[in-house]
Amino acid sequence: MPRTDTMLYLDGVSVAFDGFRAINNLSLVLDKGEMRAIIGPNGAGKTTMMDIITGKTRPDTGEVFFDGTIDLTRHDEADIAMLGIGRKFQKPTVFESHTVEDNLLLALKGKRSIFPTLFHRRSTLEEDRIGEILAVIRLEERRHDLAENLSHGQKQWLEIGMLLAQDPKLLLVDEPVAGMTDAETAETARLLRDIAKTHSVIVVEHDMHFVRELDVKVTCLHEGSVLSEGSLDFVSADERVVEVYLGR
Amino acid sequence: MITQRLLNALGGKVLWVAAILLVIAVLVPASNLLLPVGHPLRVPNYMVALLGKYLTYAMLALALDLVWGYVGILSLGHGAFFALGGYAMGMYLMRQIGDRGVYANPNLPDFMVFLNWSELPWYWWGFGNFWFAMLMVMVVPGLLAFVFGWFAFRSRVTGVYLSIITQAMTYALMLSFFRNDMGFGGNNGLTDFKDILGHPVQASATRATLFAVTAIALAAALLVCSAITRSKLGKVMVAVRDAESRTRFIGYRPEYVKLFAFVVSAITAGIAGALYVPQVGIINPGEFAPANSIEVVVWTAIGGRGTLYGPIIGAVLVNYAKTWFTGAYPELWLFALGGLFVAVTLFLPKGIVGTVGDWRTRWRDRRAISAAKIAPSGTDDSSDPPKVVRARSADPAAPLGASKPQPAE
Amino acid sequence: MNHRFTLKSRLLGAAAMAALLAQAVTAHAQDDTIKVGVLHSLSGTMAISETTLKDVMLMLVDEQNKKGGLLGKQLEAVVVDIASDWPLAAEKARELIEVNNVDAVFGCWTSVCRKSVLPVFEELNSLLFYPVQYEGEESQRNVFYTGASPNQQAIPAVDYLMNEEGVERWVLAGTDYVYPQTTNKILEAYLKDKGVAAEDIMINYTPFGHSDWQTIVSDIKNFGSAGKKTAVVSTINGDANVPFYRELGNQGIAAEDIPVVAFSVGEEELAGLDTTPLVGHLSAWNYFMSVDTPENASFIETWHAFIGDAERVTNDPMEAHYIGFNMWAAAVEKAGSTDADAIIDAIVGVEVPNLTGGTAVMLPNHHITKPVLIGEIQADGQYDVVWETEDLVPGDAWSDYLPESAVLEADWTAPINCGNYNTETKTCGGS
Amino acid sequence: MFSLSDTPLWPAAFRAVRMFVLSLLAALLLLAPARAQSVEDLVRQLPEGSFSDRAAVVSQLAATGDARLVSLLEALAAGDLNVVEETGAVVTLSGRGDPLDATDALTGEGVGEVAKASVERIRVNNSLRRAVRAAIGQLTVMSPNRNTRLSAAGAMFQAADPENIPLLDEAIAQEDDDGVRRAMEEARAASMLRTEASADDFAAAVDVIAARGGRASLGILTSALPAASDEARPAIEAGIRAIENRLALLNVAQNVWYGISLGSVLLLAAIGLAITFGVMGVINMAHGEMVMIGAYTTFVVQNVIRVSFPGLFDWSLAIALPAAFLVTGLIGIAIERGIIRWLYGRPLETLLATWGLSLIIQQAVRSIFGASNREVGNPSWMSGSFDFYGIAITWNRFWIVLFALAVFAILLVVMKRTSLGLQMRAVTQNRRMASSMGIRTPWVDALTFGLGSGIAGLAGVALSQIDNVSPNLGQGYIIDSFMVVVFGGVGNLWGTLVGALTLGVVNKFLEPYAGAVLAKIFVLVFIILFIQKRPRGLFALKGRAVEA
Repeated sequence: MPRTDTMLYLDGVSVAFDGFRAINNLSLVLDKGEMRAIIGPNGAGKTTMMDIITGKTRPDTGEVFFDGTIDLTRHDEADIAMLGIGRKFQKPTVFESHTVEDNLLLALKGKRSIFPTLFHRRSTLEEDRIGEILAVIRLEERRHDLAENLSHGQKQWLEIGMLLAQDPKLLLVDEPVAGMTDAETAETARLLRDIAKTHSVIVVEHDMHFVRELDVKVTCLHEGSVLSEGSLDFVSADERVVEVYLGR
Repeated sequence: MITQRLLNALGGKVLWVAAILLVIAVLVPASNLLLPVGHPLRVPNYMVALLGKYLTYAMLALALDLVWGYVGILSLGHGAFFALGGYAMGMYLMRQIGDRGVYANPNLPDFMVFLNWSELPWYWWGFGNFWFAMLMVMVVPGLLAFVFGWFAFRSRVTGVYLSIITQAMTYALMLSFFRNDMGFGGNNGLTDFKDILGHPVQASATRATLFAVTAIALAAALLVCSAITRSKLGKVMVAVRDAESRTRFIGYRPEYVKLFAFVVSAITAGIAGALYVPQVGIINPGEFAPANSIEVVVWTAIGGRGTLYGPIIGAVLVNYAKTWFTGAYPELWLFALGGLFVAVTLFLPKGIVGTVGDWRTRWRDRRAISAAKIAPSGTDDSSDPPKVVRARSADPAAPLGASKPQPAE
Repeated sequence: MNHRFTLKSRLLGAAAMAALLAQAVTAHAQDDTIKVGVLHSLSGTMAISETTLKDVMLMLVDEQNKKGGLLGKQLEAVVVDIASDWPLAAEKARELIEVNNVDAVFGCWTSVCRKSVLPVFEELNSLLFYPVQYEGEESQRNVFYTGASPNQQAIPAVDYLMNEEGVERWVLAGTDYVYPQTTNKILEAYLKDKGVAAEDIMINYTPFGHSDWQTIVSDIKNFGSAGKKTAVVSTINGDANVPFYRELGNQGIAAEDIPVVAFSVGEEELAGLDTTPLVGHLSAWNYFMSVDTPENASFIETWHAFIGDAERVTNDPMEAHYIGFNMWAAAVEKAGSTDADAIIDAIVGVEVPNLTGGTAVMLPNHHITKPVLIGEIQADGQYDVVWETEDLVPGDAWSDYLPESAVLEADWTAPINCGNYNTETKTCGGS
Repeated sequence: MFSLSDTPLWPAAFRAVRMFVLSLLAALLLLAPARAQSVEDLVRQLPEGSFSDRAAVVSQLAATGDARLVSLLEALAAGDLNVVEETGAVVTLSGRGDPLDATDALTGEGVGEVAKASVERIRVNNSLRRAVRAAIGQLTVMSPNRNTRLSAAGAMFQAADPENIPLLDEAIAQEDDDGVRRAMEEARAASMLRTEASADDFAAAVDVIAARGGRASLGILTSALPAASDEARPAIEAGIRAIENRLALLNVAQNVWYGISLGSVLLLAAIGLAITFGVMGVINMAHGEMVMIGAYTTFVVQNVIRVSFPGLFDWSLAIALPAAFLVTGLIGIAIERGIIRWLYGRPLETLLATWGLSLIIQQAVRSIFGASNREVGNPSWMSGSFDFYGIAITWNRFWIVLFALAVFAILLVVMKRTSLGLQMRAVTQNRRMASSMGIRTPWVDALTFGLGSGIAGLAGVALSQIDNVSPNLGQGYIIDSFMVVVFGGVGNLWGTLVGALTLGVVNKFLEPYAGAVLAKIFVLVFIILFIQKRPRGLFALKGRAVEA
């Protein structure tokens, strides 16, 4: 498959911290419009991979391309966010001393430089968009509450809402259902499937029930490289995967 | 409705504080100049000078609050910007002395004459011109803040490291200005001023005018800072304070946000310094001392950071206490000041304003609960809740950015 | 919403009013004493030197009251702390004069303190007695300089080294501020005048509170090993002296080889160190505690009784306060008033005994006459006077060795009435 | 030094030879009629006249060669000689109170009691002391005691008086100790260079001096240059160049040593902070005050020793060390329990609280001990210097370097090898995990802070030996300490060590070129720039471990 047709293209990526190889010759390709689930035990390199894609960590070697042509290793976090990659962190990070509404406002697609932001006036278009997103993440009632007062699950949703507000081409979602009730988990899966209709998504998750509900192609990472890739059934049948998860 | 909008845009309480400042700007000079000496309501000359000094300190604290309270940059070197603004003003005032110095040298200030300088160094050129000097009052601190911030914020120097290097900056500047070879009067600094814009600095009318200008400048600075913090950029600033890397991942550049706030803050501090110098009559390198900058942090913390008007209250209160103690109980002054810091950090982590705000919120919540018991809620909620929320969001919920759960960084 | 803000504004207003009232009340609480302001740093970096001077002032006021006060009134000392913060000094000076209504102020140590309060004394027409040796180049109508000017300390000391010790090579070491810079400028001009070559003069400046003297002491050692008799003229300030002398002692620079003559080191500074390795190093002052006169003995006795510690030393600035206070008291008696203008007229020419067996006269330039004493440090932390001027030296406000100031003269009596009278153009500059 | 206790040990033969030589010399000198005065007469002239007149008397006394004069001259230099006003007798005094016992300074015989008021001390100044030193050199150059002869030769080298040449020739002829003979030859050469000696003698003297090396030799050669004949000139110039080359090399070594010494002072000041700030994250602005309290503890300990156990003075620092550690450590624990523990996780607030605390401590010390400097003495083993291949190394600096390294090593062992250190690191890395593993975290916090403060107290003991003991002592070091810790990398003891030494050496290499003030400014600017390059200091931990 030619690189130019991909949404995300990682080839031979390695990175080491103080001699520890967190990512080891990792190659991964995501098609446009695809949703991919990534699993792997602790320390498999999932978060580091996200860091590389979002520009937080620079790889020692290897190629990282976004949207076929953009070399991500040449850009920093803010650039990459503006190029259209949104990220949700493992630990929900919303702006706690802002209201739910302001959180979304800050994330809304728009100019990010200083003076336009300083003289920004909220348009009706933005009001509508915030309303829509609030409806999607079911936080209409809490619109004017401070984010710090939300429950854990609501914070996760708010963060997803912020991703939506950014309207990225690619969403990186790190453990979206950690700490959620079963009902919330199911709801989140539904939400992500909805999102995936119009965006490319990478979901990192431990919760196998959730991954099953997503019903997408799965990549299992181990020690910084791809161990196995395919449908969840295929991957979970892979002996190496079983070995890694259950220990030797 | 328009006033209501304006009130919201600028922040209700802030507007009131600004209004009070404007009233003071008129009343104090009027009472000082118009009432006869000995009249019980007359503000004595001494008080005018003192209050003027407090207000410049308040402006410095306000400047610090913009970066510390809203962007989470704890600058331990803000005194440097204040002092640089002061030096720019001092240089103008020195040039105004002209040939009335003790050596009657028309070109050189006295201290250069007796150290055998033969000509005015190039960096003194132009300071005879008021407008140039006023420009420099803003440009010099602003430029230093820009250069310093450009490097520091882009290199992602944060937290304690940033605080310590701001301290190193002001310390290095202090040592430099102490050097006589720098051409700023060394340890003695700049003093013995005569005129400002043709008016003798020691005349009551000049003093009263300077006081009024200071109060108005402080009110203006307060309104500008308020407008900034209430804009979308202000929200980004708070976002940077609480979760810097998160803002980066949604496309903002925290380094520029910080740089903007830092430069605006430095310019405000520089203006405060420029207003300070003609009122106290001297500027010397002691203003760069790291301890002075720490004291500014303390005023801000005591008043309540992240509130804009809190630091103003803090600066005035602490300095009034200093005036009183150093006169009434000179031996106890440091015990009182030190004890105050410890007590405030332990018992009033949000400062005076934050704590009073907490009490009020609690009281209102209680009243709201009891009211809710009586009447079903929701009749005119449509306009009220946002305001309540805004009022709260202006107070940082927790004392410091660092206490927040920080994202992985 | 509105009532909250009015409450706040009321609170603020009330606080401001309370502050104003408090000031007004103190301002009107006049009683029947003559008030003397004491303006010294009791905290911060300068407290180390100035606290003693505050105590001396309290003692002098106390003694005067025992003698029946002045003009039939008791004296009252008003002490404030300027906390080594110079703008605060100006604020406190204003407070003393305007709020406490003091009739004279005794205070300041550093030049910057004096410079910062000067405009206040000028504006409010009050009196300041400044007790510390300083760089000169100043004479102000409202200020009386009871410490030494450079011609009362630096130049005689250099003369002594040149004539008695045969010094040919000079290290001028000082802290980087105005007093050492000016003094060294004057000395450099003076030495060159006396035929010392430029390469035989080394000038070195260090920051305040400098504590690592290894390099500089070894530089001095190197400079001193060029085969010519070398001496160090030290204008190193306060705190930096102890580590400097320790390093000197430890690097084995004996006074016989390279003597150090200091202008800012007195008994009080030596109290902080073991002087055995420093025996023979010199200081130039106008007073030493070891001076054997009845006046001095009684002064020391009174001091020890007042402070309740027989180990406490006395020093030159203390004597300056003693002289200044007595001069002011004599002028008050002479003028029959504490009014500043009356005192300024009356005090010129007033003679009071100093502690070294002579008399101090207030000169028209507001400086006083002083003997110059050169003392060598002894093992007990005291000085042994090895040389003194035969006559009293009148304090010179404007140095004759700086080109711009050589033509200036200060005279606060009619008809000149000017602090910087140009003897060439016959005009009074800067007014 | 010459001392009376040596007297009974003198072999009779030696004494005889010595007397013979001395009287011979005396006889020679007596040929000059102006000097034909008795020793007694000359001694009586000592109290009179100007210092320069009296210096001349001292030279005449030395010329008599009378051995009794040595102790008299030593007493004169020490300022112990007195003159009885009525009789004009020159005496030394002993005893306490009034009257005092007087002893004839020349004969050493008691002359009864004298009232304090009836005697006057004979004043000395530097030029007189210099004359006395030279005179003692002349008088003791034949002493049977090797060290006395050596110091006599040293004194004569410094005096470089041509009149000493015959005496030195004599002494060299009978000297059998190589070291002393060399010193005497050097003294002779130095004297020779001040004469109109023959070209050969002159050249030989230049060689001797050039071989000696060092600053003093350089000075002698330089001052000999203008008067030298054309033939002698090239030799002198070559000698000067040789010495200068060697000195240039030494200069580098000396700067390194000064840098290490300054660095070790910084290390001492900063290392406690590396614990409280670096390991615990408390921005401890009261750290300097802990150092100050350590110094005051030394003062108190020395005072107690001076009053009660004067014999123990040389041990005072050894006693002060544990005392200072305990005092500051306990204060540190009290601070941690009382204030800091409420502020964990709010590092910038600890800054405010501890700064307030530092003001309180400073003012408290000022109230208790007074605002002025307090005297802390150097024990004898901390005074003076020794020569290390031409570099003068002062003992106090030397011991402080060793002490700083020792404190560093001990701290390293405590942190790495003891269970307390293990618990400290565990608590600071993951408080919740540590406490769930049964570590009493509050206790460990208090001990850690106590340890950091205690080490600051130890630093105070050392700093009392080189700096002022005043309430401001701590303030002078606090900023430098923070710079060192931040420069080295927070949380890394090795970083603090390397940081302190680097800053010390950099500072000392800049100082000769830029001056002390600019050197300090450059170092600060350097730190600011360095932090831009490495925002977490020299020895920053890398990777995700830091970010957790």
